[in-house]
Amino acid sequence: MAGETRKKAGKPSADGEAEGNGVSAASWNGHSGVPVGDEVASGLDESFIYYPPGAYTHEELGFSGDQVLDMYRNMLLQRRFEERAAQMYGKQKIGGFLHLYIGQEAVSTGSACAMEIGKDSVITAYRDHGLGLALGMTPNECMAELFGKVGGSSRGKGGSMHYFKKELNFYGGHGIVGGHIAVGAGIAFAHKYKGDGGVCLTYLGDGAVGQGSFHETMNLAALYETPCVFVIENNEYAMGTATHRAFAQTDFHRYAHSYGMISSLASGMDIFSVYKAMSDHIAQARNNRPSILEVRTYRYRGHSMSDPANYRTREELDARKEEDPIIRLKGYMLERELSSNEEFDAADDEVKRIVMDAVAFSEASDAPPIREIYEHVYSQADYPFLTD
Amino acid sequence: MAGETRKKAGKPSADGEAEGNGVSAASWNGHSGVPVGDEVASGLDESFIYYPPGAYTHEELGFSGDQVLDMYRNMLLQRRFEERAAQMYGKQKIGGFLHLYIGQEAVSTGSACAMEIGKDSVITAYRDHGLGLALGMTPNECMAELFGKVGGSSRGKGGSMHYFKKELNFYGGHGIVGGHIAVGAGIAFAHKYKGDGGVCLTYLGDGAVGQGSFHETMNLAALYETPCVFVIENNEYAMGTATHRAFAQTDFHRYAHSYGMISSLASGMDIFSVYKAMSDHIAQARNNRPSILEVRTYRYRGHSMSDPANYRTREELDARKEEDPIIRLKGYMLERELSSNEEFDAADDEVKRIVMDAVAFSEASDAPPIREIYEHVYSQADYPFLTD
Amino acid sequence: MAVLQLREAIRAAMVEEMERDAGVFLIGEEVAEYNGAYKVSEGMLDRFGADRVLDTPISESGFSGLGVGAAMAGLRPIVEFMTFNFSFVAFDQLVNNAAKIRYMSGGQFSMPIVFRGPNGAAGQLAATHNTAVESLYSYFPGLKVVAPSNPDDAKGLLKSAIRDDDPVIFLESESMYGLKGEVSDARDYMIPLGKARIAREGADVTIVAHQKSYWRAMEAADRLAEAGYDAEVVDPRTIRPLDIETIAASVKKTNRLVVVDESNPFASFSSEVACQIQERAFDWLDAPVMRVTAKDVPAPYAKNLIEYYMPRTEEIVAAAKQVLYAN
Amino acid sequence: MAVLQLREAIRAAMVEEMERDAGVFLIGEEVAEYNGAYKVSEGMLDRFGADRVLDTPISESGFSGLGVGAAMAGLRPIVEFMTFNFSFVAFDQLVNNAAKIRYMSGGQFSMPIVFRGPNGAAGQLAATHNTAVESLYSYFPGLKVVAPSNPDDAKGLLKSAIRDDDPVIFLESESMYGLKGEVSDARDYMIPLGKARIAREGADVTIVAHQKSYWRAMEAADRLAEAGYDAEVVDPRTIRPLDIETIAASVKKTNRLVVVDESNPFASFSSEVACQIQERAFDWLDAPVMRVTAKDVPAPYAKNLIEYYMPRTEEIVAAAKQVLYAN
Ligand SMILES: Cc1ncc(C[n+]2csc(CCOP(=O)(O)OP(=O)(O)O)c2C)c(N)n1
Ligand SMILES: Cc1ncc(C[n+]2csc(CCOP(=O)(O)OP(=O)(O)O)c2C)c(N)n1
Ligand SMILES: [Mg+2]
Ligand SMILES: [Mg+2]
Repeated sequence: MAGETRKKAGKPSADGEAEGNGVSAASWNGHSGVPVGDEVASGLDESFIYYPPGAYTHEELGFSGDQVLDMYRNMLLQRRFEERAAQMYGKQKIGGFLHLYIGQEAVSTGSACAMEIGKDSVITAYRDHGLGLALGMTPNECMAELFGKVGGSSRGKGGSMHYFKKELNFYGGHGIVGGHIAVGAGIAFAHKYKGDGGVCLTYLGDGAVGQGSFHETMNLAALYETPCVFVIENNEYAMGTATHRAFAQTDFHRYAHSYGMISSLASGMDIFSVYKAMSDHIAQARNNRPSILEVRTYRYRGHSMSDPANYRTREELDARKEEDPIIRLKGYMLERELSSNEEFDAADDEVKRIVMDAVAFSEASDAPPIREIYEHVYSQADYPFLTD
Repeated sequence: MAGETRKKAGKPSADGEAEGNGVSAASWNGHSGVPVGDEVASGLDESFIYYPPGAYTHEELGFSGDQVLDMYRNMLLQRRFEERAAQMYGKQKIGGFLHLYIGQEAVSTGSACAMEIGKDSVITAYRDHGLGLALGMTPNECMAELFGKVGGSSRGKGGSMHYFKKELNFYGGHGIVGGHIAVGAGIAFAHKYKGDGGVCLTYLGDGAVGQGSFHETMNLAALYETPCVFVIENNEYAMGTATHRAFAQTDFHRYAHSYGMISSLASGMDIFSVYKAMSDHIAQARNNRPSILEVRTYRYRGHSMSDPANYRTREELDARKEEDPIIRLKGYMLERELSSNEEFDAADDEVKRIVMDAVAFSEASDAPPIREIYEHVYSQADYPFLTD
Repeated sequence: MAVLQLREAIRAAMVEEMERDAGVFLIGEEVAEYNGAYKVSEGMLDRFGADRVLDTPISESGFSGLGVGAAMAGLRPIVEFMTFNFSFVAFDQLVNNAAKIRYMSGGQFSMPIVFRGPNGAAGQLAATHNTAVESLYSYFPGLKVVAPSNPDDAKGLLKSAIRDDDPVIFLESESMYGLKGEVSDARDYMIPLGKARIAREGADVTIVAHQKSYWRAMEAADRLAEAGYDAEVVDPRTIRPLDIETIAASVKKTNRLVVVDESNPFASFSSEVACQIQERAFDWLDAPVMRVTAKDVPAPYAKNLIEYYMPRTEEIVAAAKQVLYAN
Repeated sequence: MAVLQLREAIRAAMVEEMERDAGVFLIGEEVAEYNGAYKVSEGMLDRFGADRVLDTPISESGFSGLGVGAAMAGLRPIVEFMTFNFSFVAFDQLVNNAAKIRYMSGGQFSMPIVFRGPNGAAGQLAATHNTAVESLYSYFPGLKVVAPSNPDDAKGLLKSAIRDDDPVIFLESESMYGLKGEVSDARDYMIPLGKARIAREGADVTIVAHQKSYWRAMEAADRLAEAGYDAEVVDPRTIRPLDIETIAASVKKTNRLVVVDESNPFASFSSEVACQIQERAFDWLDAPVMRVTAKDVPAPYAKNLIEYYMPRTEEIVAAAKQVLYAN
């Protein structure tokens, strides 16, 4: 296993630390053996693990054909759910911001397969439908939340950006870019504090790496050795900004070295690559080794519904659609005869029906009663709000 | 020259960027030649330059004996000034926080010698007396500021933490840890924008590296190629926290690699090492190459006047005092017969007199008139303050 | 005069000032190649080039601080927040550095910087994306806070803000960017900061309201007129410094005041106006100052809830009738 | 009862709650090995070990966010800011995450977290280290804000805050840490949040004041008594929710109100009290509500200026005499 080839454990600079300043005080008194003014090679382990697409088979990973079909169905559910949500947005059944995950489904589903749902925790940003559905939130509660109805997961208070599901240890759904990264480290901290064996998967976009909270959290997580995997979903853009226009150095997994953390680079278009990488990283996290996993993916839609995505070419988009994680998995399965076309058709129909049901459920669900505006602000039941 | 041995120019990851994601999309289709799941060596240039103590002579660096004596005198001025300030603090002539720079004087004086004062800019945190005096602020205005008198550099409004001197391009003196780092990048940005050829030296402590603003600023500076040198004065402690207790990875110069920036490690106890490193880094900055220079130094006093510094041993402190930058330079000069004991005595007397004069000046200077409380809040002369 | 959208008026102010002064530049997320998240800066990259119209990484604290440094060094940065909700990760830069460096340096360094972007609620954006920030920033001496309600004011006030040597928090409104109005095209059209505007004269009750709330107040004034009450509407335009003289003069005429403010109520702009007016016009007030604000809760997502959350015209009418003892 | 310093009372509350509930932990800069920058947490590392008393890097945003996550996951973090001035680099974590996650999740996640540390001015610390933050945080629905004025209240309120399932901003005072007072040692000594305390009864004028200002107000009351005026002093103790009932009842008795608050004046706690009281007790007020606050400027360094900057006893006396028409 790739994970076993790692030579690193804990903090690689631990030796330096013992001497205080890394270079010991004593060595400063006179020449220290290093040629003056010369370049010095870094003593850090700068390696990373690479999980390319097409490198793993389901047998190697221990999946049955049925399990692979489940993966397919789960990715498809996210896709169809969001396509329908986009349509409902057009009909003004849904308001506010709607950020679609379409194209990134291998990341959510691959992760969900690698973790122990209910024991482990997940937190992400506003592009949260895919992870919510992959973890097992119902399409009904997800769609109703978009509709702003009481049947929604947050009773209509949160909307698209704020899916939460406590029973599934799904900690949201957060709108301030970078604002949830440290929260993820805190959830991981709690797993360790309680000794419950769980780990926290913290997802963030490439754009979020620009925030100071990223740096603070990596250092804190590494220092406290919290059981956390930081998954950077690098979909190449933050709104209209391509990574190379926002970062002086765009290999995000490499930031790990500043914190003595382990890191990998995986394909986000191949669910098996995601699964394998996540499994390895989760295993590290269970030993209190936090890490950074950069996943290279792509979003097919605009940033949000109002974004025509003029910052990329048709050709680029088309090229990336060639890698579509759902089509790719279907191709894999057909090639290996894991499922028949009939089975795919049945899965498609089932998913379509589930999504239509979710729409019907959401239409039928009530808008929250006005008095609920004062509920869930405080746990205190008799909080004296200022009301006129 | 060490600077010339650098092989790096601009952003080392520029090649990767051209392909968008660093690893090109095409390479994902099938195995990319890299052994699956294996460790991959970092493609980044992880080297740094090393400026140890005792490696440079004044002749090599082009200094005359008189100039070296000036350096000595300047460091001594800072030392005596602060010793006297501490005494005045004890007498309650000075209030608030007083953070002494004692032990770190080679950094300020070495820097001041390497830069073009008036053309280049400087910004630092609250431990700012040393840099202020090294840049040419008068001991009178510096001491009077500590006394909270109108004769002070900020007319008594700023105090110890907030030295500023516009004519010297000294931008302060800032109290929020990490809060001034981005400001430094902005000053450098303005140098480039105006094309005036100046660079900005931004000083920060080891503790400030923990703040997110450090990360945001390094990326911004590298991305915009601002003419800035970020000098990390690693004095091993942030208040009572030794670096290894706050950072998972304590070689601060190595953070530069995350941003494709050049970096060095220099001794802060040898003024020649500081001078050489600063000169090289300033030369890079003049070509719009921002960089990180980590200087290893030590503060002999507590963090502030109220800190007994129980977190370190007497032995540690004594060992570090062996490296005292002032004694070290004096030893160098005596050994090479650059100055006689008489000249040192004269210098000592002169410095002592200057500092006593500064105290006398400060005593004599008036407290600011009460109406000045409303001055300098706004440039607008008739701003309508809320007054009762 | 030309009819411009609010976004166009803001752009016009920036363009004119950038043409006039080479030290003015615009920096923020998506302001350049994307032409602005809300198209405020459309075309400005083409016009001024990448040295003066700069896209940033998502690093509000970093680029705000960069702006502060550039301002200290003599440039005149315009820092755009995609929305002011995101200024909270840069809060320290605004309230400590921008607001206080002039003071701490004894007046040595000026701070000619403008932070601008949309403020307050913009529909179903939920709790973190709907915060009104005027109360928070106006708390800090050292800052100026401007909040125009129409394109003409926006242009005149923004030009003043850009030329001002003090840091200005310039608050726009996402849901008003498309609002059209006559805008002066005089090159030196400047509206001084700190001067309120009497938008509608009336004798019976004063309504103070800015930005979006201003439009609700004007609607309420129409409805009150139908009911036979003559409301005076004062648009403060600048929150700090506040033109309390103009408001107080109005109240001394009408003897009644309603403050409309989409801030949450506690320790807010509306509290301040009520506090100052009861102090300055105590003997003239025939009823307590009433306020109509956003509800005392975080902003909810659901359509019906967020509509209820915001100050509504009928609430203003009701408050006015209450101070008129007309119920 | 024992006589404790304020810092000891705070420590006692933390120690007792940590002994009672294994989910309570303390995190912040220098809280462990250094025993606290102001020695509030002295001895706690030895007592509870490094898993429950944690030193942090200088990363306020990071460790505040970590606290938020831990609270969501069921722990009860006490996050210490060395001073609340430094909370401004963590502002977003407090006002968006801590304050709003319960709401956005439709009540799924509680937020049992306390952020505590010194608030407001502490002498010649200059502009960035002397900010009073109660007005800013109390603006946000979702937060509770507590500001005790004496050791006993501090202990009882902090214990309530730690057991509270809502996020509490608990404001202490650097210059009051050495203040001594009788403190209850009952293990379950809890003072409910949101209840004001009538510290001194009087018939002529009400003075509302918390924390340091409370002590100035008590001095002023003594001086007023010498001049023949009987002041009632109300210590709100909790800023949000504010016990306006108690204040209003007092004003209905005395017909006069002075609010003392070391916040800067604009859009502050004092504005809010004045606003609410003129609304609730309009017919009882014989004079406008007056306030005595920090001056409308950043905090200066010089000794004479910072002394003038702060609300002073003689200003309170003068304000009280003014509302008493005694000048
Ligand atoms: C602090 C903050 N700044 C700006 C925004 C506006 N914004 C929302 S999403 C986004 C882009 C984020 O990109 P990335 O992290 O790559 O995630 P992706 O959208 O690609 O999933 C921006 C700038 C925000 N929500 N919060
Ligand atoms: C944001 C913020 N947090 C905490 C503090 C309190 N504080 C002042 S100095 C300091 C230590 C800084 O250490 P370092 O950066 O290494 O600088 P040094 O004091 O060693 O020069 C701390 C924690 C502060 N001023 N600002
Ligand atoms: Mg992205
Ligand atoms: Mg240090």
